[in-house]
Amino acid sequence: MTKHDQVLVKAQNVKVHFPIHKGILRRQVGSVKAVDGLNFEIRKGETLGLVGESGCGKSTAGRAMLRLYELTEGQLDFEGVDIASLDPKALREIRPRMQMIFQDPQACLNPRMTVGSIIAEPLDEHTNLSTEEKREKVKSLLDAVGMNRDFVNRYPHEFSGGQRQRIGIARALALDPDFIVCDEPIAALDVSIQAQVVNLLQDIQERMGLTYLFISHDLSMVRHIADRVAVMYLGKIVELADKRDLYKTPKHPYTQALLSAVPVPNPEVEAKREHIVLQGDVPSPANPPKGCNFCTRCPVAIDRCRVEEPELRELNKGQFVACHLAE
Amino acid sequence: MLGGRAIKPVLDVTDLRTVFHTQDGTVHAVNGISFYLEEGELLSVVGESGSGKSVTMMSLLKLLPIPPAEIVAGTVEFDGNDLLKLEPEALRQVRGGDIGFIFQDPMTSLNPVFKVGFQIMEPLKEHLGLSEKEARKRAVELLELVGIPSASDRLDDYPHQFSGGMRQRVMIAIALACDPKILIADEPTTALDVTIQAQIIELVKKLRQKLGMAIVWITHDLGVAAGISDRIMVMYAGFVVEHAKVKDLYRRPLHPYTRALLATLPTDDEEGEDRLKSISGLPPALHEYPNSCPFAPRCEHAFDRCQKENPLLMEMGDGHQVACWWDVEKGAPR
Amino acid sequence: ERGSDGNLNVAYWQAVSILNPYLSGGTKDIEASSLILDPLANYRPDGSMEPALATEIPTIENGGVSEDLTSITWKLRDDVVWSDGTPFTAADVVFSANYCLDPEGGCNAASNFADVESVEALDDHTVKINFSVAKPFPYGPFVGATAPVIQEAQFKECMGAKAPECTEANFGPIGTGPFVVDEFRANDVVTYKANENYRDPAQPAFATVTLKGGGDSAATTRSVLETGEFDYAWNVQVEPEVLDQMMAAGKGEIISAFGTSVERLMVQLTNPDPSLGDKRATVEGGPHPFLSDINVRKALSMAIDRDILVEVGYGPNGQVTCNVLPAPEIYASTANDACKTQDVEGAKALLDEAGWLPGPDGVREKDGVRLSILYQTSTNSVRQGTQALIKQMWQEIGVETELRNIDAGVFFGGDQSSPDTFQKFFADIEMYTNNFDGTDPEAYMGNWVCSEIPSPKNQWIGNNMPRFCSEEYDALSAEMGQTASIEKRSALAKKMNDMLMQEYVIIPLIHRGRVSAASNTLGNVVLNPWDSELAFAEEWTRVE
Amino acid sequence: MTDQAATTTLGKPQRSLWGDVLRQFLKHKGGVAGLVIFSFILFAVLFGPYIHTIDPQYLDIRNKNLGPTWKHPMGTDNLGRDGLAQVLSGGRVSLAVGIAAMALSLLLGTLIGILAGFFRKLDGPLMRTTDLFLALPILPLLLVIILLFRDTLRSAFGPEMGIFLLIVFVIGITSWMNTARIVRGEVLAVKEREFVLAARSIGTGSTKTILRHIFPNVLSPVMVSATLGIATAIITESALSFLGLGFPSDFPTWGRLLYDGANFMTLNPARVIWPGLAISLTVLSVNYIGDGIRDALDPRIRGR
Amino acid sequence: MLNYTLRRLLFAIPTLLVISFIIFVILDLAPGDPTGQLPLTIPAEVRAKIRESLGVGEPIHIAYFKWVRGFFVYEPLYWLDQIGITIGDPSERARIISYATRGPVFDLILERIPQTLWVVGLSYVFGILIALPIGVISAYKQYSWFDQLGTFISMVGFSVPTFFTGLLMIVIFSVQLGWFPSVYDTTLDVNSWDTFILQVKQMVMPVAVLALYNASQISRFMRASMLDNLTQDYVRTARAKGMSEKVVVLTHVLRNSLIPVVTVIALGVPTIFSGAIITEQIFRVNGLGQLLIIGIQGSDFPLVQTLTFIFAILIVLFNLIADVIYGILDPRIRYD
Ligand SMILES: Nc1ncnc2c1ncn2[C@@H]1O[C@H](COP(=O)(O)OP(=O)(O)OP(=O)(O)O)[C@@H](O)[C@H]1O
Ligand SMILES: Nc1ncnc2c1ncn2[C@@H]1O[C@H](COP(=O)(O)OP(=O)(O)OP(=O)(O)O)[C@@H](O)[C@H]1O
Ligand SMILES: [Mg+2]
Ligand SMILES: [Mg+2]
Repeated sequence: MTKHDQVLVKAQNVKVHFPIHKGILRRQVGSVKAVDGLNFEIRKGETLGLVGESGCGKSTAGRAMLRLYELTEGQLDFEGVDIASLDPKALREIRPRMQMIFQDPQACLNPRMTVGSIIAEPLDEHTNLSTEEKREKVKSLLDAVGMNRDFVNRYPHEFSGGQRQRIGIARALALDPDFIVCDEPIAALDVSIQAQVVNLLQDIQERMGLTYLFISHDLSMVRHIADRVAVMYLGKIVELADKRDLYKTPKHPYTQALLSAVPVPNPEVEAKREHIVLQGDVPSPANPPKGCNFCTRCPVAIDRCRVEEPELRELNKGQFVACHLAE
Repeated sequence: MLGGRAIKPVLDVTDLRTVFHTQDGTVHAVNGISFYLEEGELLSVVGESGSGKSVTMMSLLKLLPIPPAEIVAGTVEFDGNDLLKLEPEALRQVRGGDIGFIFQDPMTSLNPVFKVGFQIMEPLKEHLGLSEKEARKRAVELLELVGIPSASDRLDDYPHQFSGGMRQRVMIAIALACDPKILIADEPTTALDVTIQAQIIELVKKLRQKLGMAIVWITHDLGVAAGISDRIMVMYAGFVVEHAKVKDLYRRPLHPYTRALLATLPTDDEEGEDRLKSISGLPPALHEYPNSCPFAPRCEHAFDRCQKENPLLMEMGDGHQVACWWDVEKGAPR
Repeated sequence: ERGSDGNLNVAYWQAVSILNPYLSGGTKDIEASSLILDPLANYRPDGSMEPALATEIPTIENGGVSEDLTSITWKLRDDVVWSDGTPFTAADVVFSANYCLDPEGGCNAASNFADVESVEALDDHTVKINFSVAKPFPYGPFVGATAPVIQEAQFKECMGAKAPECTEANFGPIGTGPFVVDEFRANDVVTYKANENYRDPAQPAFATVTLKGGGDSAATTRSVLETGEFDYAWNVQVEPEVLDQMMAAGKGEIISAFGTSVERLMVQLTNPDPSLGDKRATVEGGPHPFLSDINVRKALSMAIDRDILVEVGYGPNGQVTCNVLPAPEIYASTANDACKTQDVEGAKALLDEAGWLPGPDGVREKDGVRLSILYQTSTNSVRQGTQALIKQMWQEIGVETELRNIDAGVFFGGDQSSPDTFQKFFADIEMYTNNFDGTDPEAYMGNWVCSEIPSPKNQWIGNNMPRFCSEEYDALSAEMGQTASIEKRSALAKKMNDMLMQEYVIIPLIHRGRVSAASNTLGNVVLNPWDSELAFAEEWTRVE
Repeated sequence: MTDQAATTTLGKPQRSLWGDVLRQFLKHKGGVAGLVIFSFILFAVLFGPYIHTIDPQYLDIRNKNLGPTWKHPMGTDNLGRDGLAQVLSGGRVSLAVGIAAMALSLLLGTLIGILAGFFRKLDGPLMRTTDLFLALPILPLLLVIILLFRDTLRSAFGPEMGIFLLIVFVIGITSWMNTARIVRGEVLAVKEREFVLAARSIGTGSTKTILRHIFPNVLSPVMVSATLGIATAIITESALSFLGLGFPSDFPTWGRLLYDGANFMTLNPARVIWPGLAISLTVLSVNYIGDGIRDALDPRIRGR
Repeated sequence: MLNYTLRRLLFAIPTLLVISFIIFVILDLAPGDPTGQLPLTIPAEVRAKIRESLGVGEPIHIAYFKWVRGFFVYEPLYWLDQIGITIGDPSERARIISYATRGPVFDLILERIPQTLWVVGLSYVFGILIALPIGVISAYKQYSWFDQLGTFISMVGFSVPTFFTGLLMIVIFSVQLGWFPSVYDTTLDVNSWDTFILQVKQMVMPVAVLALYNASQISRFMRASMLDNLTQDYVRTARAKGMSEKVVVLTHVLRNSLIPVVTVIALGVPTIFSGAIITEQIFRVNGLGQLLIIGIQGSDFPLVQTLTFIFAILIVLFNLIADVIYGILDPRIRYD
């Protein structure tokens, strides 16, 4: 693990709350606590997986990492610079170093721009390259993501999902970033294509020494690509560990349930597996339960869980859990 | 077709072909598909997006927009009738009455402006002729059946007040409303979270035991299919390329496509290889009826026969059928 | 017999907004109220006066008008009662005069009462009106529908500033006329019923009247001539061929009569150049660059074929005229009749002679001044037709014309802030119709004295649109004010008319008839150009 | 199959967005029919006067109210003006006014709609402004505008051009509100699409985001407004002439011809039929063109 | 929802005040003069007197203040009076008086409401009733001959001005056939079958002309909205439940499609009161539109100001109503 020693991104108590206004005077009466106090670090060159159910705040967290949302609270160091408090100009300077890949390859590409201009947009914004140089750069980026150079003049709708996702990746790579937030980059793709994209992401990471925050709800894919995995539930990290530890010895009951819910493509195994089926739905982040966020669905919850909020504590080396019961 | 069919199937589809007439020409979405469904069994249909899974199932009940769709050939035998030749009125009785349908996207498949209760009660009143009160009672039962707490209160809620998982349960409740003989579930869990997906799968398993209906389960998740099905049918480009009992298929996949699909999945012991196996290339555009193997361009085993002749399903024993000229087990053409 | 002929349907394309003529000078309002209110005397369709509430017309001969022309004494009928049954007396007449004379009331008929010093009731049925100056024509007050008698009892509380607030009285005056208001919807419709107390027991023949307003002239005409829904349509302004076609339906007739209305061109003698700023179109701004040349003005008049204007726009309801004062007969000059024939060649020769020579584009010019005219009038399809015709006629003699039409409300509105009023006359030529009330032209001819020139100094108030100023003319006008004899007055009027004509500061085009449409089933209808068209509606009958 | 697919796509000549739009448009039967008719009308009013050379303002009193003859295929009016010449030259004005006023109204509507939709802070004020404009009394407003600007424009651009600008301005400024409402709604939706977020993550500024990402994606509803806008502008112009606020009275436009001819409807039907037909055909063809363009611009349809 | 409505109403007040002031300024700037309609024979001095007695030419802030006081204080008090609640001294009240009629503007307006509602309102209702089925069928059978014809007719209906269609109708049905009167009788009192028939007869033509115009617009919206919804997933669900086509289209799709259309319809309601000027003129319906046009032509400043401001209130109000209806019809929308 020597290659992953330097910390690139460090989140300290990051909170993103979306205000809820009500009443005749639209006074703020509460907030959606989409992300409610994240603490973690991402080391240079590693891939941190971020998993959790829909609506638990993964995308919000990812976007907050790039300060696409203003933080309600907390500090976000990128190579020691707190980007949460940067002014717009300085922020713009630093933007090229951190990029994002989106979930829906259809929606994240402007349907009325050619592939060439989509990929060139970051270059337009941040470099003074000549048209010729830009074209060259775009072509080399297309090469890098394994697409035909002749596609520059085509439109997104003329491509398959996987190809579109490659275009999105090429755009993210255009400015040679250090850090990429991948917000469910394969969720919208077909099984047969997912592998292509994941492989591509890994290739690029190796070639360019990138750091990924890989958001996904596909636990098996995260296991494949990530070095460490964070499990989120209702705006909070409930468990953060090296992937081996996490998959082998999940400590948090939620992680356990999550893992057991993943179907295994093997009828024999599947028939014998014990599933922990959680009851009910994720509570609304606008109105989280008292105590532990997971207490409403937790199969092993005790009274303490309903009163006291568990801290994220380091259980074993590198394995952090937020549960009173974990040991 | 399949050897050793003991009981008469509830549903028997032969040589179903469906095309779409579009501005850019005809799309051959379903190209001669035959399958059957026996009482109480669960048939999974897997295949990547666009392989014709949904169109096949919707063709059965003519739920496709006609035009542009056209069912050009085939018979769908159900209850002694050919559904494709049924009068619209009679077909309506089958829809929702004898065959229930669950669709992929619970977010959009419920009508946003009607109360959930109304939407559940609609088929009850239509097919079973229940009165408002009876229908309401039954609707409560159904919601309880699919595990929605305080069901009677929630009847008067609108779909948007439900979470995705709950909406999908409502969809299931609607499909089950009239005690159908067959339930067709078109990717019912794809849009849901794993934990919710587990809930739904659990629910379906339970219902199957309780109600004993035959189920067609469309999915592209081989894991899900492995857990619940009796038989699996793999589709590619509007064809059935492989068909087998579930254990058979996972133990001994015979079609290169099935094998490739299984190989793309990340394995438990990821220590093994660093990269996933992937299927290169794209599924074919279905602009003409193929007279070569549609998988040939992406197939590592393709040889000249594959370019010339489209393989038909071949029986490999014990109901295991495959449509391929290459024998993967022997590593030689058949 | 009273009330035997059922309902009379009358269509006015301008809707009636008030039934008190003193508060609205609008013709439609005055005529609508003339069914209810009577003056002391009316003008008959032939221009003669007929006593209404008076027993006779006072003259110098019968002693009703004083020798020094400063007072007139009316004898009132003693058998008249108001429609509410109370008797009509001299006090009502005195009240009516005071009502209008009240400076805060904003009386529209104030000009009828011009120079009235006092009005006194000599007894219950005699009224004397005293003037501050000699009035050769003392029939302004209480003659004609503009100045009728209103009931003191009803309007007592409505003097001066309070006048507008008496909505009930203004919307339903009690009168001595043949009808009383049944229902009044302002700007829409008035329904009347016969006045039970009308002085002639046999009149009116109609039991009820409906006076509907709105639509346009063609539509109201159609409803009489083609669909027969109405019996009478006021003020027909429709192209002759359309009218002919409507009449072909055989349901009604066009009736017309010639009053004093003349459609004329006013010639701008001062300079309307916008660059002059405040001095624009004033005497101070200097003379007009080319219209100050009488040859140009004359040529413009000569170039016009008035016959065609009549034929295209007016048909039988217009006559070519060469006078701004075409009627009554005794005032009509014949000195200018040459204008009746178009003389293009003569006009061209005149311009050539005066040094206005055709430029490269055919437009005449002299010393860099082009004969390019801005010609404005109010919006009205017949006027726009006339404009187009005249434009082409002028084009033939090498004069270029730009047409402009302005919303009538703005054009005639006299709003200080608008550049488009006919008084400001920020154009070279403007066209409109004017006439005078009654039969006496004194005030009318007084419009063109120097002091009537509109300018910023008098807030653009004044009627001398051409900005014509001649001492001689002013003297004639003053003389007329002192002359009583009809012959002498007529000679003076003709002389003034001829002066204006020969200076070509006013170019008369058409003597316009008043035109209305009457159903074939309506009897005894004669168009009255001198008074309200409905002034004698009590005589109308239904015929089969 | 991949190779096959690749070669077919590569074999095709390079395409551009507009090329695609055109290709798709040409497949839309109604759109093409509309385009043909509209081009015909445009062609006729542009070049017709060179073929049919009678001066539309020439009064031939001796030949008034004629029915169709060889010399006057559409007859003459009550002042003897040639019907065909008037319809042709009226068409120039009506179409110019229609197109220019529509363009102005679209410009305003789109601008305000985009600003209101994109910047939350501006939303309230701009939408209230829209309410204000909806509530303004058009007629008095017109009178004021004409009062204030007519002479200036007349001296700057000459009488006809001046009035033209004025009318275009007036129609434009009083008809943008619907477009603004529609565009705003659309922008609110587009703004939430991920590609806008993507642009933000790149660091694209607001102006560029609007120009590059928002505007092209609200083009379809704008096109629909445009087609309706031409029609309304042509009709509004006729209402203005009718109120005496439009062009000089001897200056034909379709609306004015129709209005002036209305009373002569039974006497000389040609006077209403032709201008009426011209307006209707224009509106109809523009509408179908609009349908075609909308479909062609829609990537969902085009993508299939 | 209630909160939302209240908040919007609260914001509407300053908006409306600003609107009223701007209208006031515009009218003040507008050329024209209430004495413009008087015959030319009335001398200028008399005109000046009349103007003075009307209060024309007062400084704008005073005039505005008087109007605002009249509109917001005296008029409401007067109407309260009429229903028997007297506050303050009734004789003190300066109601808003029209220049032309010298009568209270509100009385004039009130007199016009019946015919406006009867003719213009009914034509709107008919327009909607015609438009909805046409829109539904056109969309359900997209590109069928019915759809093509519907498109064609609605475009023609939209593009031919009402002054033309109105006149054409009069020429055919009043002049040639004599079926219907060309003039609307506002005094007709419907109290028997015969008068009812008369009323219907006189309404036929104006209502038809306006309904055609309204229907052509609304049917386009309806069609577009139906097309959007017909391809939605829930339609398939309804069919899969075995619902008949009638139920699918007329219950499931229609209800959803109506949501945007209803708001469009609500937004169109204010135009009922102001929008039919030309048609009113042609058939002499003399409703609010005609009142406005007369007011403008006669420079009847208080009348125009009051009427336009009432229209402005309606516009703002119906904008709000449209939004609220949207919220009510669409359970997904929750304003708060
Ligand atoms: N702009 C916003 N305003 C208000 N609430 C928001 C906003 N964006 C997200 N939320 C809320 O914050 C919570 C977290 O949303 P987020 O999109 O981060 O979830 P997620 O984990 O990415 O879910 P998914 O897997 O569905 O993408 C959700 O409840 C969501 O409704
Ligand atoms: N309305 C339509 N018009 C034209 N082609 C269609 C239409 N609906 C489906 N198709 C085509 O039919 C083929 C089969 O589609 P189908 O929806 O059955 O795929 P699927 O296997 O269900 O995929 P998914 O997993 O994405 O649901 C696809 O190629 C698709 O493009
Ligand atoms: Mg997300
Ligand atoms: Mg599908």
